[in-house]
Amino acid sequence: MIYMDHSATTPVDKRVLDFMLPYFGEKYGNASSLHSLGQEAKKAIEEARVKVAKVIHADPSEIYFTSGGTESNNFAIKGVSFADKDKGKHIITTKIEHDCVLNTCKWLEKRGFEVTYLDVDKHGLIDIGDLESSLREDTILVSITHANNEIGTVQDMEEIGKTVKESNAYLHTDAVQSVTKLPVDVKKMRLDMLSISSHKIFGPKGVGCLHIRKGVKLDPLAHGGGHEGGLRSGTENVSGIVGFGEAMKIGEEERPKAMPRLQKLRDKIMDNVLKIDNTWLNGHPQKRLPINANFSFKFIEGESLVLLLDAKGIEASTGSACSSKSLKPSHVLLAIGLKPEEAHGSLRLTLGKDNTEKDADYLLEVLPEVVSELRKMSPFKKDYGEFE
Amino acid sequence: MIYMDHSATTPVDKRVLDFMLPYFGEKYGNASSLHSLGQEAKKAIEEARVKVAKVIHADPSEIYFTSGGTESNNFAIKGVSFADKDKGKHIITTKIEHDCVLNTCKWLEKRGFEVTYLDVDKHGLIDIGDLESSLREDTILVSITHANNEIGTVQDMEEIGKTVKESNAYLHTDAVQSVTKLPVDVKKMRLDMLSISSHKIFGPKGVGCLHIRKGVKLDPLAHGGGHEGGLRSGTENVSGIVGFGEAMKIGEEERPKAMPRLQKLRDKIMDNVLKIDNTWLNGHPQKRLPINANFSFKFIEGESLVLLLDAKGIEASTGSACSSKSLKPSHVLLAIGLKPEEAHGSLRLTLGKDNTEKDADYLLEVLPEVVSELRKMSPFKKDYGEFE
Amino acid sequence: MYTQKVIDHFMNPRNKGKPREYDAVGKVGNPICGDVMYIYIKVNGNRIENIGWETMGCAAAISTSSMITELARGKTLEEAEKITKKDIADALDGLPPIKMHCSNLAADGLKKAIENYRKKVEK
Amino acid sequence: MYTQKVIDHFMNPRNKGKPREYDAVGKVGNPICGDVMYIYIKVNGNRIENIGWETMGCAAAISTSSMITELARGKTLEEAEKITKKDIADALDGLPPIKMHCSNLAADGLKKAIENYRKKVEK
Ligand SMILES: Cc1ncc(COP(=O)(O)O)c(C=O)c1O
Ligand SMILES: Cc1ncc(COP(=O)(O)O)c(C=O)c1O
Repeated sequence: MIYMDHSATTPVDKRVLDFMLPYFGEKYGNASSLHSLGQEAKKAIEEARVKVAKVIHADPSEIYFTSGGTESNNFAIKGVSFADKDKGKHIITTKIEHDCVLNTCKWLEKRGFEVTYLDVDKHGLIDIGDLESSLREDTILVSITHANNEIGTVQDMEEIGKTVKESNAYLHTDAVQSVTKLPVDVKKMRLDMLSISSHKIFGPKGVGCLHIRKGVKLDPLAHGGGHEGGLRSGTENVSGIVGFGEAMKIGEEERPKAMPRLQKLRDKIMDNVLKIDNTWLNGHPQKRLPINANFSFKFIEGESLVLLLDAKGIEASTGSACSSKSLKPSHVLLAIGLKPEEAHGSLRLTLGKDNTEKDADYLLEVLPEVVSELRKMSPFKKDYGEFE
Repeated sequence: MIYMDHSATTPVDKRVLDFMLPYFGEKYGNASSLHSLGQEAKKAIEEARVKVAKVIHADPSEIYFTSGGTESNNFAIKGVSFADKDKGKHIITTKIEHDCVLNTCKWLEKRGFEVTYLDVDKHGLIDIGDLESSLREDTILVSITHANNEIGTVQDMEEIGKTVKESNAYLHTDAVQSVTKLPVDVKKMRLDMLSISSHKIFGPKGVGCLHIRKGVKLDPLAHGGGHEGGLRSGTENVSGIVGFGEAMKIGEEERPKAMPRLQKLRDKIMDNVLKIDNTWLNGHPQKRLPINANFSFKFIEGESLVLLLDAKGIEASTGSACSSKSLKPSHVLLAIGLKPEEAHGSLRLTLGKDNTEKDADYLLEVLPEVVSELRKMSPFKKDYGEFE
Repeated sequence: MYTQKVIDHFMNPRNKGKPREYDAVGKVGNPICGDVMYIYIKVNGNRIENIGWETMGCAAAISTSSMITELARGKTLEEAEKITKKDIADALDGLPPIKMHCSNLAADGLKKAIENYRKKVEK
Repeated sequence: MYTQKVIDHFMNPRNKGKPREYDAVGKVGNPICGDVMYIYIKVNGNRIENIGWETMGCAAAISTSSMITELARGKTLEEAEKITKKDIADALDGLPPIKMHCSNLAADGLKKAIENYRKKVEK
């Protein structure tokens, strides 16, 4: 099997799993317990906190472990909104955020908040001037994803940070896709909050963190026993947290070697896939995640494409409506200007450290055949105009 | 090491861990992915859902996986409050709930909700008449823990269910401590919602569920990609969920044999520890978790007791202020009428399937010595009155 | 998600493509929704002698296209007309509920083709 | 949580118990808070000749009780009086911040004992 869906999730690295294993049946203490088993668990958590903090140039005390990227984003946005509602009720985000940001914002809109959804250009980039002019006295939060999960476009976070710092608003970024793939520095980016998810970086599922800069005030999403400095209660997922910490450490250590190799592989895939007629690249040609390629193939539908590739042993994903729980095509592809019929025919390939040259060659052999096969079945050969 | 702190957390059962292992590095798909790796993960989750549902006599579609007991309780209480705020703003709970219920309620109080905290008697039982007279037209939710985590007292949930069903309010129970220790039946108890946590039943940490009866309306706590029927978004913690499911299955299968044995062991401990002078049992003498014993030893402090026991290889817990993040003695012990100075000297022993007769004997040898040693150091020998 | 039968018809679709000869076509669906189906029929007397299709869509759309050719071939127009979404889904051992609504277009396509055929013949 | 030194003094407390002979006692803390400490001193001339304690409290309370006996024994009253919470914590290689406030009572206890001793002598 050739797995090219690393932005959906990743396998747990063997070294990470080995690191986690003792924390299931042996070092199983509750980190709140006074006894030695509990204190051992606590120590392990604090070590993981140090590892995570180091990668993003934060202080360990600024790392709050959560159950993953979705919780971290909900926590950041709702947390600030609940805490700061008297300071203002305006939030700025973009049209290409992950559903967990967008649906959180929509929920807050129903509860009296006002949200500005910034447009993006055809490559998926926001306009800094646009951001600047959207900032208001009562803007409490700006939340912008560092690297988009579908089209891989990378925003200029330092520029965004500079702009937001001139206002009263907090700045949050969803770095779920970028961390360990790109340099991420909460200080250079002037971030107040940053979300990470473990299962996207060869760590276990069900764990992640929110970085919260010292001094930032937000309400907890999970109230309770006062874990994580009172900001995120719930018995700590010790095995998950230590695995996450180790995955961060390994991912960042290997980034300088892994990413250039994967980018070369990705470029080779990009160059060759784009030779297929009626095909184009989605997202920015340069400012994109080194592991991401996203194509649109006219006249075919993405679910079929993904399933036929799967049958040939290649795992990938699509922005097609059929692939989503909402039955709507990807809001990201629509935001960069694709027509719905074009959005249905998209394919996302996201590479990871196990992908080889041979994998790329096999993909490049299979993909054109599969696209051609589906196009032969399609009623459309030239454009969608023939339809009555 | 003799672990007698199973209400804090449990080791992951070897069989559960074996069941989980393939889901880290091999069957690592994202359950939302179309390809076969994703569908395999999805199937595994649905199988776990069936296992969990069966234990509590619910329909699998009524099980929503979460990150644990704390999240489930927050989700239930905030979810109903956010969804039903126009129907009413009154919530009923008890004075002996877990912090994650109490602190959620306190947070809601700051946001315009009104909360009644029911008293309990000296054994920790609520009064049904009290509950009945607290129910109002605008009561939207009653949340009462099935078995208390500190003193082990078990409420009569069927009676509570009958009472609440005569009102408009939803009924939620925190069954984190009772499930797999006592029979739990959402139908007989007429529950609308029920919380479970995996790490209390020999499953992994960082996973649990909220049962939500079909037809009950609540807002999500985690908005996003629409996982778990749109009620709990976030990439599913597949390894955690399958482990949780298997732990539920094993726990319930073994309950009929395990619990009578542990209860006998617990009774032996209880009978013998109570021979120590100036010592008493906290919680109900009969209506209590079969695995729970909770004692108060006058004139000594619990943290010291736990640490000295730890040094002798026995892991236990206390309701002492020193053991808590809030530096206040257990609100549960205060609610059953203990004076603060008495609450500081409490010890909770909670048994699990690996505890043997030999463990109990060793405890019964060590504990009186340790208590006596600490009392020798204490300025108090008779009562606290000597203090000026 | 999909039954074995759906996967089989998706992976090995029967009678795919526009037949060289046909009497009428039924076009259903909408590219904006991601599913479009053209059902082609060749009628002999009152019977569907040949049937083919062109479909852009998900596995459900493709497998239902394939399945209807098996259900309709050789049937009289009256018989063929009576084939329902449910018949097709049943023949495939079921479809995910969500796909019943949006991708199970073949019965409509066939009805439209028969309708068009009748219109043409009446002229 | 606790340093090795704290654990050592907690597990093997020095000079515990009420001495057979003593000149004054300092009682500090509050059973309601869970920590009570009695510091007993025997004074010879101006020096603390013997010191003992009785403590109900957590490991921090017990280990600081134990430590102060090592710090104060043999010192003059004036020297002993100057021992601070911080001195005790430092001698134990540190205490968890939370315990600095609530359980580190030994310096206060000793001061109170000295005060009581002086009052008694003055009479
Ligand atoms: C950009 C982005 N944000 C947030 C998430 C949600 O993270 P998680 O799956 O850990 O809930 C994802 C992945 O699903 C993502 O790609
Ligand atoms: C009764 C009760 N409810 C809720 C919880 C919280 O569950 P979790 O530790 O999974 O967050 C616990 C345990 O800590 C508990 O004992």
